[in-house]
Parts: sequence; structure tokens; C-alpha cells
Amino acid sequence: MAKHEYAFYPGCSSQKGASASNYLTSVESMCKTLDVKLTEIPDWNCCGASIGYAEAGELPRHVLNARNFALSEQHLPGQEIVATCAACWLGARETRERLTHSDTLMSDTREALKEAGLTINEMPNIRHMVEVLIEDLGFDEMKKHVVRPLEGVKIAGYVGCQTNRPFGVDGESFENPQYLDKMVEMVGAESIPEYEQKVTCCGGALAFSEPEKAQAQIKDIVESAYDHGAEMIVTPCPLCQANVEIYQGHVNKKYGTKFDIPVMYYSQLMVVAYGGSAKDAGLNGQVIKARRLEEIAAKPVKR
Amino acid sequence: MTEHVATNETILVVGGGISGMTAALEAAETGKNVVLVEKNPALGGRTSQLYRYFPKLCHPTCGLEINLRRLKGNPRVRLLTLAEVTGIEGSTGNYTATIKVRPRYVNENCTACGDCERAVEMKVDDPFNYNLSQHKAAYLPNAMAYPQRYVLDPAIIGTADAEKAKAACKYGAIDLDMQEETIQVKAGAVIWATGWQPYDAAKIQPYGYGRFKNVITSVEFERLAALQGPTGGKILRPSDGKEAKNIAFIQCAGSRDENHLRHCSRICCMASLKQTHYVREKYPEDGKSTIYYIDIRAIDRFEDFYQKVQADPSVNFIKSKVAKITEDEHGNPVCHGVDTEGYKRYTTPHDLVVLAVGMEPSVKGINIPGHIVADSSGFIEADPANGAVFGAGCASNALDVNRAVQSATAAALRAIQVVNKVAKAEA
Amino acid sequence: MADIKVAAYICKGCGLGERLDTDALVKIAQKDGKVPLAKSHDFLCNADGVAMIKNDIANEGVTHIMIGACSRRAKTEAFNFPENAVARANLREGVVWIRPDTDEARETTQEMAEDYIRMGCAEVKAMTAPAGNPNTGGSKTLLVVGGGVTGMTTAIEASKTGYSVVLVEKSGALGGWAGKLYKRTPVHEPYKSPADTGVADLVSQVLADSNIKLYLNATIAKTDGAPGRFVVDVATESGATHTEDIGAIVQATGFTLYDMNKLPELGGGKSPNVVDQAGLEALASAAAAGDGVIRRPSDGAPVKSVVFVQCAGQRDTTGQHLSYCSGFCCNASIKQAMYFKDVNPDVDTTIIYTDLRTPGNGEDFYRSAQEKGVIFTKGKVAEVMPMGNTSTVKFNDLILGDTDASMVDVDLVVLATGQVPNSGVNIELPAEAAEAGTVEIKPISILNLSYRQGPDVPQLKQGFTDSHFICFPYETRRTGIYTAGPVRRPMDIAQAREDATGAALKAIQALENAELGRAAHPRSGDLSFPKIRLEGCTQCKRCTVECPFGAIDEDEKRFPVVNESRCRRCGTCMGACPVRVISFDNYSINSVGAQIKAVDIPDEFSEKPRILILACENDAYPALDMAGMSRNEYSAFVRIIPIRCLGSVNTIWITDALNAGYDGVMLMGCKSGDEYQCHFVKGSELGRVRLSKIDDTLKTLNLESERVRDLEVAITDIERVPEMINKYAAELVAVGPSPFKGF
Amino acid sequence: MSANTAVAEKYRNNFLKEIEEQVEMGDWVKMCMQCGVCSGSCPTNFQSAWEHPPQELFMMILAGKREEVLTSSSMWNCTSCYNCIVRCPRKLPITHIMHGIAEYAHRLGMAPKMQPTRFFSGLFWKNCTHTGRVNELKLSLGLYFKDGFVQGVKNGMAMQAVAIGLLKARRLNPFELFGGHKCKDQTGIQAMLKKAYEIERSRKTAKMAG
Repeated sequence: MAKHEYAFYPGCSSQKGASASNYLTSVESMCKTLDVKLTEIPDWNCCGASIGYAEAGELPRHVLNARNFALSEQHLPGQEIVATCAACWLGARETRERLTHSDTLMSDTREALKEAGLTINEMPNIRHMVEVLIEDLGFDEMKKHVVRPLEGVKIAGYVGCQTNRPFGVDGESFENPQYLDKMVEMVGAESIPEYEQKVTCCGGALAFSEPEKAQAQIKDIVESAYDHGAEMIVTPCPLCQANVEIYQGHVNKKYGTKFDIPVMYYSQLMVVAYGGSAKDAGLNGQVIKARRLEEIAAKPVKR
Repeated sequence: MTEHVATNETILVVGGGISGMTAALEAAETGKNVVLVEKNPALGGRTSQLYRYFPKLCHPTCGLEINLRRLKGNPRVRLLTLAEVTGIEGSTGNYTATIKVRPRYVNENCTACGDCERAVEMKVDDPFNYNLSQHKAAYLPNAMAYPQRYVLDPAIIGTADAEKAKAACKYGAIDLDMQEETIQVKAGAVIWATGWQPYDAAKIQPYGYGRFKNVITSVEFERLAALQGPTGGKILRPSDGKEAKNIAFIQCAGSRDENHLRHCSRICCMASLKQTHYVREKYPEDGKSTIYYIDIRAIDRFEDFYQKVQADPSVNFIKSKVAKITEDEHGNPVCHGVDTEGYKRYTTPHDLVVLAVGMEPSVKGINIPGHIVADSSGFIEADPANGAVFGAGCASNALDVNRAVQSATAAALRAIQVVNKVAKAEA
Repeated sequence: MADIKVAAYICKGCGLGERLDTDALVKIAQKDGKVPLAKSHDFLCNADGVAMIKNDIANEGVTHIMIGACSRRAKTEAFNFPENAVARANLREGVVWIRPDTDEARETTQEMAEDYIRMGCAEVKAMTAPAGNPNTGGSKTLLVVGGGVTGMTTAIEASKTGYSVVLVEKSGALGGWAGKLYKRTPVHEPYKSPADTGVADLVSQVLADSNIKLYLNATIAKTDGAPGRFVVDVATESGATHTEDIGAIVQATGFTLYDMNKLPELGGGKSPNVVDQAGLEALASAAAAGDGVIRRPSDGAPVKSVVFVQCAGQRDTTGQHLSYCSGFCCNASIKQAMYFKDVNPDVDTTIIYTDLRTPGNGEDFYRSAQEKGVIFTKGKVAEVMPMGNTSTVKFNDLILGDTDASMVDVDLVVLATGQVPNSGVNIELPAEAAEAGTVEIKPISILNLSYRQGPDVPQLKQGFTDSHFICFPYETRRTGIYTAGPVRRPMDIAQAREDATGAALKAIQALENAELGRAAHPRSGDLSFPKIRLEGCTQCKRCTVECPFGAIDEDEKRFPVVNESRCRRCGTCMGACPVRVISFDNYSINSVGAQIKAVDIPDEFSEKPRILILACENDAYPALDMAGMSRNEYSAFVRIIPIRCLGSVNTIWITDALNAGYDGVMLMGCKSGDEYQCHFVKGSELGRVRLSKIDDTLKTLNLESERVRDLEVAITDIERVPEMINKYAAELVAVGPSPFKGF
Repeated sequence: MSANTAVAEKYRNNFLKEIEEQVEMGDWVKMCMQCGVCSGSCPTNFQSAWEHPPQELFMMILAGKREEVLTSSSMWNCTSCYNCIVRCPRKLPITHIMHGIAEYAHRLGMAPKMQPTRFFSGLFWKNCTHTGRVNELKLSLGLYFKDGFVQGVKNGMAMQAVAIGLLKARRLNPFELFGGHKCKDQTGIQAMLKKAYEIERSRKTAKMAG
């Protein structure tokens, strides 16, 4: 039996061949080390994300999330649902809050779920992977497994929006959350607590629909990381990761900058620090290669 | 000032700020015996830390001097300093208060000559200056301190410095063996005048108080302007001691905000308007103030003061709740937001940002019998269920000084009504 | 005077013994001070030192005590001898703490101390321990003028405290403004809905209270006397007059709504569908008595849309209307909007405001109104145009930047006009303004005081009754007469009730202290009082005109009559008197004059000028003391005498000083004018007016105008005051020594 | 009078009522006190993006400016960053209100037709509900070709580098075009969503009827 077991909701981007497949890879390796068992919710569906709003309406959006709750309850009774994607976590949590606070919405949801042969009896807890790490395992436990500290690497912790607002990680501030910096320190790297863009919005879905608006923000996020001497950026959110990483070329073209900074997931740092290979950490999934990490990952482990 | 014995005809006044002193003196001057309890080593409370009052721009210590003189001349008030009421038992006309008295380590022999202060080295934060500066660990709390008697900070006890202080005193005033005491006091009625505390500005995350040195609170700004404050009355910013001439005042820092304080704290608009005067007073040539506000609440006759400030070209008003503050490379706090009158976005650096922090009643965590009735913000309401425990001043509502004094005077009458009834029954 | 025995005690503690030749000081007290008993003590303020003094009082027959130690503001508990006349020579804060501890300074410092001993001895000999004033009255009845919420509350609270009350209401019913309200703004959690006014309850309490004597349809025909012994004639409708003995008075005469007919641009007076807040209350009350629906006055149709115009005729900067904010109207409009919403949520209610002012828990009331669908629009109303049964409201929408916004087909417009205090005759209104009619005159007196200075309580510029409205809000300029409620400051019912309760206490306190012959604030408990030696009086009336508190009347022969219980003991009368016939037992022309004369004036070749400082004891003297505590040094050539108020400074002191060879005189008093900081309100101003004429005196003496300096000093001037002194001392060197030295 | 042409009286409550009935979280609009913290907190709140920032939109709703509000592109600029929500002193769920107003404008057909985010939003929803999971390739292509084929090729070219990068990193699968990720119980999902729409519509209609 694993120490911790959860129903896993990877979300659309964390599938094979999807934009955050490297996130998935590294989370799986990380969990193995930490003895955390994630069981994928069978036949889970998309959360609808915040951007689906034009068509989604209110009830269909909640029904979509509720279907995942129902599946989890049916197949993985008693387990908390863990998401790795900020949007999935937020969407599911919002549905949970709304259904809990409105009897009408709850009964309407049940009525719709019936059409898919499902129902909900109890509201599941919805957790972000970061919450699991911090609250259920704790920094001491996480640190225990570090065998290859990322010494001398300076990393800007970019928390972004949706893992931070409106719910956020318990005890953290909306304006200056510190857990990512602590995680950076935990893996033996150097954090930048004063990085002022840590909660700036990456533009979210607007990065696709109206890229020029989002790119101005991406520029600020990257520029400030450079100003603070960061070698890489770390984030807990797939959309943040993608937006900040893949548009650097566009930003360079538009603003004449020469950005080329890797954008990593916390789980990738941990896997490397835990002694995993570049492949375990999904480093091959970087559009902007994290050479420094690759070098470290190639080094032998101090046991 | 004397040591009369407290009985059921005594009025217990908790808090020695302007409200508590007023309640105590008004009752005493009407012939009632009063026990006045103050948790600090000296009377005066929060108003004594202000540089000036609105709207007359006079000095709070001016009224304090009169109140202290009234007190010195009145045998009916018994004063306990460094004392906190930890519990009250009983009912209307028959209360027993338990009071914890912390040691001052200095007895009544003290002449306030200051020899002990000169003898010691140790320095501790000076709460009178909101810890913006330090004072010696043997200190007189402030120039107006009453009782006019030195205090030893507990941190000095057990050190060689403490012995130095003792040795320096020619009058045997220093008693290092003084212990905390718990005493009980009888009273027929109780007036809670424990005042207010500034809302913890660090909780207002977007403003970066605690992260940015040049973001300070309105109460701290009073000390910067005060002639006896940490900067000798010069408005210098904390980060680099530079003259702060371009100052932003942010209203509703905590108040009118369901994430913080639900209520409007009433005084903050006037306080900021007043503080723009300090900027002009200290930097007549190039001082500049910007007030970011939702509604300017210059209520009743104070409107005149608002109109005067509006007419001042050095003061700029922007109807906007500042969204967030960042810091630029020069250490200047930068205000970000939107002027809602006509939708104008701004990103404005200032030398210093002053947060007009809200008022929180200082009534939490006190064991009052029968569960005191308070409103959703914690202010004591007037309610028969409170028996003869009466809120006064800012323990009862967000009030300016004038209204706090009114409230305290009214509370004194309510308490007198109770003890008069006791006296009649006992006669 | 025969059986006084003066003793001088000189302390050697706090460095006095090291810095001064205290033996010499003892000798000075004996020789120059001519005291039969002079002693020094190592530590005068400790139990042993105090016991020594007490023993001398008991066994040596000492009646007058001169203490040469610390400031009179320090060690007050130790040096507390209420039966004796006591003078304090300030050797610590006033001498050793403001002088450098150097060999060069030693001589001048010692001279300073010696002079203070001489001065203390001279002063105490000119004093007697005061014993309270005669002409006390024992009435324990309060008069309350005004039967609204404030007046009723005062009456009920005073009665509950055990005092009887005479309550006079000019109309035929109790209740006042609040009695006309449908509901009031809430004062308890959850602050969500309009609440019962509570007026009916107050009325029944008043009517049921045998301690309260009620006069309806009655006015005050005459108020005579002083606290503790007022004699008040109450005139009733029938023409009968009832005389009441009264101890103290609370004036709770409330306010009148600003006349909306003065606001034609806002539709005031132009249509029955434009009402003020009182008008709406009447409509709401009428609706509540019927089917609950508020109807349009013009045709009785149910109101479907209503607009509230905030600050109507208020916060006006043009000088045409009220300049102030009445404070209660935002909450009142919210409440009135709820009258509609609570009955029918479909009625459109819009409040147009510039700054919404709902302090404290009013914020919850504001939120509740928003929840109920009341619309708040930040804007400035330019015009209300009634047409037929509806109106168009044109305004500048400040958020949307639309200067030409308008609402059409509005059924009802409510103008939130402000409170105008009913404060009676403005006794200080400049005659020319009254004649020119530039200021509105309320010719009907409320109290009809038979005081020399006029029939009502003095007012501030906006017509509200005068008070120290920050620290001591109840202190009017008529002792024993307190004002409460909106006559004092615009306010709502909750505040008025609080104010009324406080005013009841102050009135009770005043009559109790009046009975004991003691002063009221700010010299509360003071037993001294002005005595006039009528034989010397020239009936010049200066004392009666100048008294800031209207304490002095004139008798048929035009001699001044002091009503001691009205007096606050500031001494302005004493300062004003050209023939110096007014004095207090412990503060007189002589007690100060003797000190001035006691100072040893070195000759013109000594290069030791002498500067007299007369310092207000409330602010300047504490500032000087604190300068000492901070060891801020100043010139050893000054000799400081605390005075009760700048108003008490008699010019004879200055001329005496200059004649005696002082080189200069500094007068330190509080700020005067509109933002006065004088605790006696007008004292420092009157003092300054008097001193402005000193130049003539200087001319006759052939002296430079620099020799007298009038200075505003605040209590915080701890750094500044020594600088002022040193600067002045340097200036006087340039002017040169006084030609009167050695005469 | 059709919903699209309904005329709101200026500074009357009828448009507010409409918003309250038809817009998710619309009953919060009236609680705004015009402090402007939302406008100042919005990351895309530069004038060109937001013709009317949130607090101004709220005032416009109160002022009955129906046409201007519903045809505005402003609320489509929301990035769902939730800054406004956590800072709002009145706790208005502003992000959701923005989405709600946008959804309502879209439902009425009053939203600007070629507003890119409106287009993307619809596209996303259709994409994800089609199979239960998002097909990122189809989503992207759908977006690039929204303005027609030529523009699509241009957009695609502009994004070429990004796509190649993702392809190389195995984060974009070209075969998604021919199927890709999907849920097994697509029938159940469709039936469930159909029911949800039915219920929601009937509730909104009932509200409109009063």
C-alpha cells in the first residue's frame, strides 16, 4: 500500500502528446519516489476550463465537472481528487463550491447526470498536487528524497493566477505566495522571493485568441526573471508553462528581446533532484531546452 | 489622585486614553469614586501619539495637559498603570474585576531625573513611536508621561544593565524584585474605554506593507510628523532617510472592505486630509499629496476642512481604490489603478505611501461576564444585556475624538446612574 | 494677613544640590524672601521630606509654603497641601535642566535659582488659600429646553440619575423632528432595515415620570442667575409665566431643515412632486396609515420612480447655501429609498450623490440598500425640471463621464437638504452684517438670558453653538448651560441621544460643583474666584464686556456684579481692569507683580539682561517644562512666571517690569482666532487685543517696541521655545540695555 | 419586442433586472460601490483592450445602457486571472460576472461577431464537449482559420515555429487531427449536457416571464 492514495484527474493537457505531457511524465516519476499512488479517474472528461464560458452556461459547466466527481465516487470511493492542472483544479473546485451552496443547482445537476447513468452522493475534496505535497507530505518529507541538489541554479518561482486565486494554497497570500520559492529551496536551488511578477497573469486563453495582448504580459514575466538573474522559471500551471515558454520567440520578434529561458514544472525540478533521469523528468518535452538541468540530470547521484 | 478603597459605589474605567480619562474625570468631578486602569505605563492612549488633530490642527497634548491637571487635582480617581483587566465577575451594581498589574520596577520615589536612563546601554523598540525608533530600556514613555515616573523594560531585568540602573538611582526608586500582581477591585459599574488599534496593514496584501519599506500606516506617519517623533518632525522615508515630498494617501486601507473590516472607520478621510497639511507644512515649496479615495467622508462641520484642502493646489484627489503597489528601482512605491471618474489608468510613483488604516476595536479576548453584546465588527453595542458594562469611545464605535469624548461623557452618566442606585439602596 | 507664617523648603535632589549652592538659596529665602522658616532637604518629595513639611504645618504653624524644587507640574501628589497657600520655585525644569553644567554657566545659573526663590517667596506671601465662592445656589433641578429626542433623552437620563427636570417645549407636543419621522436609521445589528423611531416610548417615559415637569406650548421668557441658582421664567400659551429655580440648563432646540424653496433649480417649491426629506416622511407615514403605497402628491398615483438628490443646498462653496455637510442625510435617503423598496421592489429608487457618507456601521445599511436594489449613482444634479406629474432630473454622471445625463418621467424627487441649527440670537453678529442683511438673522432668543453680554449662547460661524469641539465638546461659553443635539453640530438621532446623555451629566456636574463654590472646566475644582474691590472701580465696564463666559453683569449703578458660578477663573477680568481692583485669592495683580519686583536686576554694565516671560500655564509653561526635561538649554537671563491665560495679563505687569529695568518682556499664549487653541476660548485673543496697545505705553516710556514680544506658543514647542528665547535674548543685546536700570 | 432590440430606459432598473435574471452572478452587479479596484487590477486593462472596465460596465448596467454593454467587446478581454475577485472589497465575483455578461451577449447574438475570444471560447467548448476531452490541434487550427482560409494559413505560418517546437517536444500530436483523445461514454456526455441545457433554458425563460 502506498502511503498516500488519490483519485487522479490529469486533465486534457496532461495526456500523452498533449501540451503538458512532460508535466504528466514528471509527476508520475515524482509520485513514485514519494510513494504517492495516483489512480486516474476512469473516463474522466474536460473541466470546461474558464474559457468555455460563451457556450457553456452555468449548469452544463458544473455538470461536466460533476460527472468526474460521480465517476470518482463510483470507482475510487473515499479518495480525494487530485488535479495537476490549475484550470482543472479551479473548475472542479468552483463546481464543488456552487453545488454545495445551492440546492437547486445540485438537484439540477443530479437530474442531468442521470442521463449518463451517474449520480453524486457526496462532494469530493478537490486538491491540487501542490496542496498534496505541502499539506499531506510536507517540506521535510519532500526534502528527504533529495539526492542531487540543484546547487547554484537560480530559479524564479512563477505562481501565476489560477493555482493562486481565488482559492490558492492555504495560508499563502494572493499577492506574494511563497510556497514555490520554498520548493525551489527544498530542491537545493536558489529562489528569488522578491521576483515581482510571480502572480502576474500570463494572458490565459487570450494568448491564443488575442496573442498581442497576452504577449505584453509574458514579456514582463520573463524580463523580470532575467532582471533577477534567473536561469529558469518554475510554475505549477500547464497554461502558464505553455504561454511563457512557447511565445518567447514571438515576444523576441515584437520587442526585440533575446529571451530564451526554460520554463519548468516544480515536479521536473523535484524529479531531477530526486535522482531521476532527464527522461523521467520529461526534460525532452521542453521547447526551450533546460540545458542546466539536463547537465545535472546526467551527473551521478550522491548516495 | 489617591488610594481610596473601591466599593460597589465605585466606577471602574478600563482604558486611559482620551475616552477613559474623560469618563473617569467626568464621573469624579461629579463626586464619584473611580478606579482608572491603563495597560501602558502612562496615560494618554492613541491620541497622545498624534501630531495634530483635525480640523483645528491643534495638538492633542494640549487637551491632555488639561486632563492630566484635572486628574492630579482630583482625589477621587485612583490610577493603575501597567494594568489589565483580565476578568470581571458579578452583576449590575456588584462587580469584581480581576486586574493583572505588571511590574514597573520603579517605585514612587522616582523623581524622573533620568539618571537610570543615562546609566543603561540596552535599547528596545519604542512603541510610542510605533517601533520606528528605539529608546533606552530604562525610559520615560514620553515627555507628557503621567505618572511621571520611569519604567524598566522587562528585557533588562537580570542583566548587568539593570544593576547599573539601580546603582545610578540616588533615591532608591528602582526595585528589580518587583513582581507581577493580580488584584481584585470592586465596582458598581464598568466603563470599557479600551479604544482601538490600527488594522494590521500587512493583511492588505496588494499594498505590500511589510514588503516595501516606504509603505507605512497613517498612525506611523503621525509619528514622522511629530516634533518629538523618531525623525524630529521631518518627513523622511524609512528606506533611505530621503525627504519624502511626494506622498500618496490611500483611503479605506482595511475599512469598507469585506475582506478586512466591514465598517467605515470614519476618521481616516479626515486624518489623511489633515496629513496633507503636514506635507505642506514641512515642504511648503514642493510638497505634494495625492489622496486616492472611494468617497471622501468629511462629515458635518469637517466639510469646511475638506473644502480648504481641495482648494490647495498641492493636493490631488483621485477617486480610486488603488489596486496594488509595486516598488521601482529607486525604492519608490508605485500606485497602480484606475481613476473611476472618467476611466483613467494610472501608474504613479511616490516617495512614500501612507495607508489610512482602519479602526479595530481593542475589545477582543477580554473576559466580560454574560457575553458582551457587540456588533459584527466587535464594537460594544448599547444593550441592556450588558448590565452595567458600558462601552465608551472607540470601543463602542468608530469615532473621532469629539464623538469619543461625547460617548465617554454619556457612559459616565450611565455608570453614575448605577452607582447612585446602589448608594440609595445601601443608605 | 496677620497670622500668616511662611516657610521655604529647598530640595537638593535631582542634581539641585550639586549644581546649585542650596545653602545660599536658604539664605536668600531668609534674607530677601524674609521667611521665618527656611530649610533644605536632600530629597524633599519623598515621604521624609513631605513629613517634614507636614510637621511644620502642624507644629510650627506654617500657613504658607514655598517649595524650591521641581516644576509645579511635577510631584503633585507629594506636594499636596490643600489647606495652605503653596508656591513652587521651579529650580529643576526651569533652571538646572535648561542650563549647561559648566563652570562659566554656574554663576548665572545660581542667579537664576536665587531669583526664583525670591519670586516664590514674594508670590506665596501675596496668596491666601482659596475657600470657594459665596453666592452658591442649591437647586438640583435641570431645565431642558426642547422636547425632541435630545431634550426628552436629557430629561429622562437626568431623572434616572436622581435629578428633577423642567422640560420646556415650544410646540404642543413632544417629539420634535424625530416625531415626524416614519422610521429611523437602524442603530443595532444587523443594520439592514429602517427601525422604529422610539419616539413614542420616550414620550411615554417623559409623561410617566413624576420627576419631569413638562411645559408644552411654552418658551423661556427670562433666564436669570447662575449655575445652582438660575431663576427661569417659563411663558406659556395662555400668557401666564411660571418661575422655576434651576441648577443647570441643557439647550436641545434642534434644527430646522434648510428651506428647499431656496433651491428652485432643483425644483424646490416648483412642484408638489419635489419634496424635502420631511415631505417624504409625511408621505411615508400617510402611506403606512393606508395601503402602504407611497403616492405622488400631484395626483395620488403610486410612485414608480423616485430620485434622491443628496447635498441639496449643502456643501456649497459659492456662499449661497450651507457650506457644511449635515452628516445624517445619506443614511436618511437610504432609509427613505427602503420605504419604497420594502413595500414594492419594483419601484425604481435612485440616489444621486457625490460622496456617500455612511460612517461606521452605516456601511452595512448602504450594502443592505444595494441588496434591495436601490441604485447609487455618483453624480452632481444640475437641474430638476418638473413637468406635469413627473420631473426630469438632469445631472452629470461622474463615473460614466456623461455631463448631460438625465432621467425622465420621475414621479418623485426628494431633496436632501441639511440641518440649520435653532440656536437663537447670534450675540456676536457684527452690527454691520446684521444691518446689511448679508447674514440671516434669527431674531428670536431661546434662553433670554438676562446676561450683560446677550440673551443666548455664543455661536460659531455656521450658527452652531460654540464649544471646544475636539477635546471638550460640551464646554459652551456659558457655564452651566450645555447645548446638545443638532443645535451643536449636525447629527442623527443616535448621536443626538448620546449627546443628550453626555449633556445631562455635564449639567448635573455643573450644579453639584456650583453648590460647592468650585469652578467648572478647565480649572475644575478651583476654589478661587474673582473679587472686585468696588471702592476703586471706575465703572469702565471692561470686565463685563470682556469676560469670555459672560459671568459679570452690571448693577443699577453700573458696578460690575460677578456671578461666581458662571466664572471659569481665567482672570481675563483681572487683566482687563485698568484700575486693578480685581483679584483672586491665589492669583492677583500683586501675586504676579510681587514676583516681577522680587527679581534682582543687575546694572546696565553687568551684561546680564533680564527678560520677563509671562507664560500661559496650559500650553507655553508645559512646553518650557518639557524643554527642560529634554535638556534643551536656554538663556539664563529669563525669569518665567506662569499665568492662567494671556487674557489675565494686566498691562501694569509689563509697565512695572520695564520700569524696574527689565530689558524685555515675552508673552507666551495660545493661538487665537477662528482656530483658537485657548482653553478659555477668547482669553488669548482678548489678551492680544489689549497688548496690541502696549506700543503707546512703550512710546510714553521712550522705549523700543522690541522690548515687548507677543508670541504664540503651542505645547509641542519643546524645541522651538528655547530657540525663541535665545533669539530674543540676542535681539535685545542689539537693542541694548534698558535705560531704566538702577532707578 | 425581441430580446435583441429591447430598449432599456436610461437610469431605470429594467436592464439591471434583466442582467440579474439572465446572467450568471448577475445579481451581484448592484453591489458594486465604484471603487475601481477591479479595473485597476485587470492585467489586460489597457485602454485599447477594455473600452469599459468592469466597474464601468456595472455602472452602465445601472444606467440602463443595454446596447452599449451587450455589444461591447470589453468583457471578452477577461483572462480569468481572478485578481479582481480577490481584491474586490464587496466580494463581487467579477470574473464570473464578466463571463456571464459575455455569455448572455453571445446568447442574444449581440456580441461582436468577430471578437476573437468569443470565437475561441465557443470553439473550445464545442471542441471539449464533442468528445469529452480537448483536441488541442483541432482547437488551434479552428482558431487560425476563423477568418477564412487565407488568414488561417497566415496565422498558421505565424505560429509555425511554436508548432514545430511543440511537435519536437512531443507536446503536439499531428494525429490528433484524425481522432485523438476522447472519452468512452460520449453518448452519456452528450445526453447529460443536452439535459443540462434544457434545464438551464427553462429556468431562464421562467425568470424572464417573471
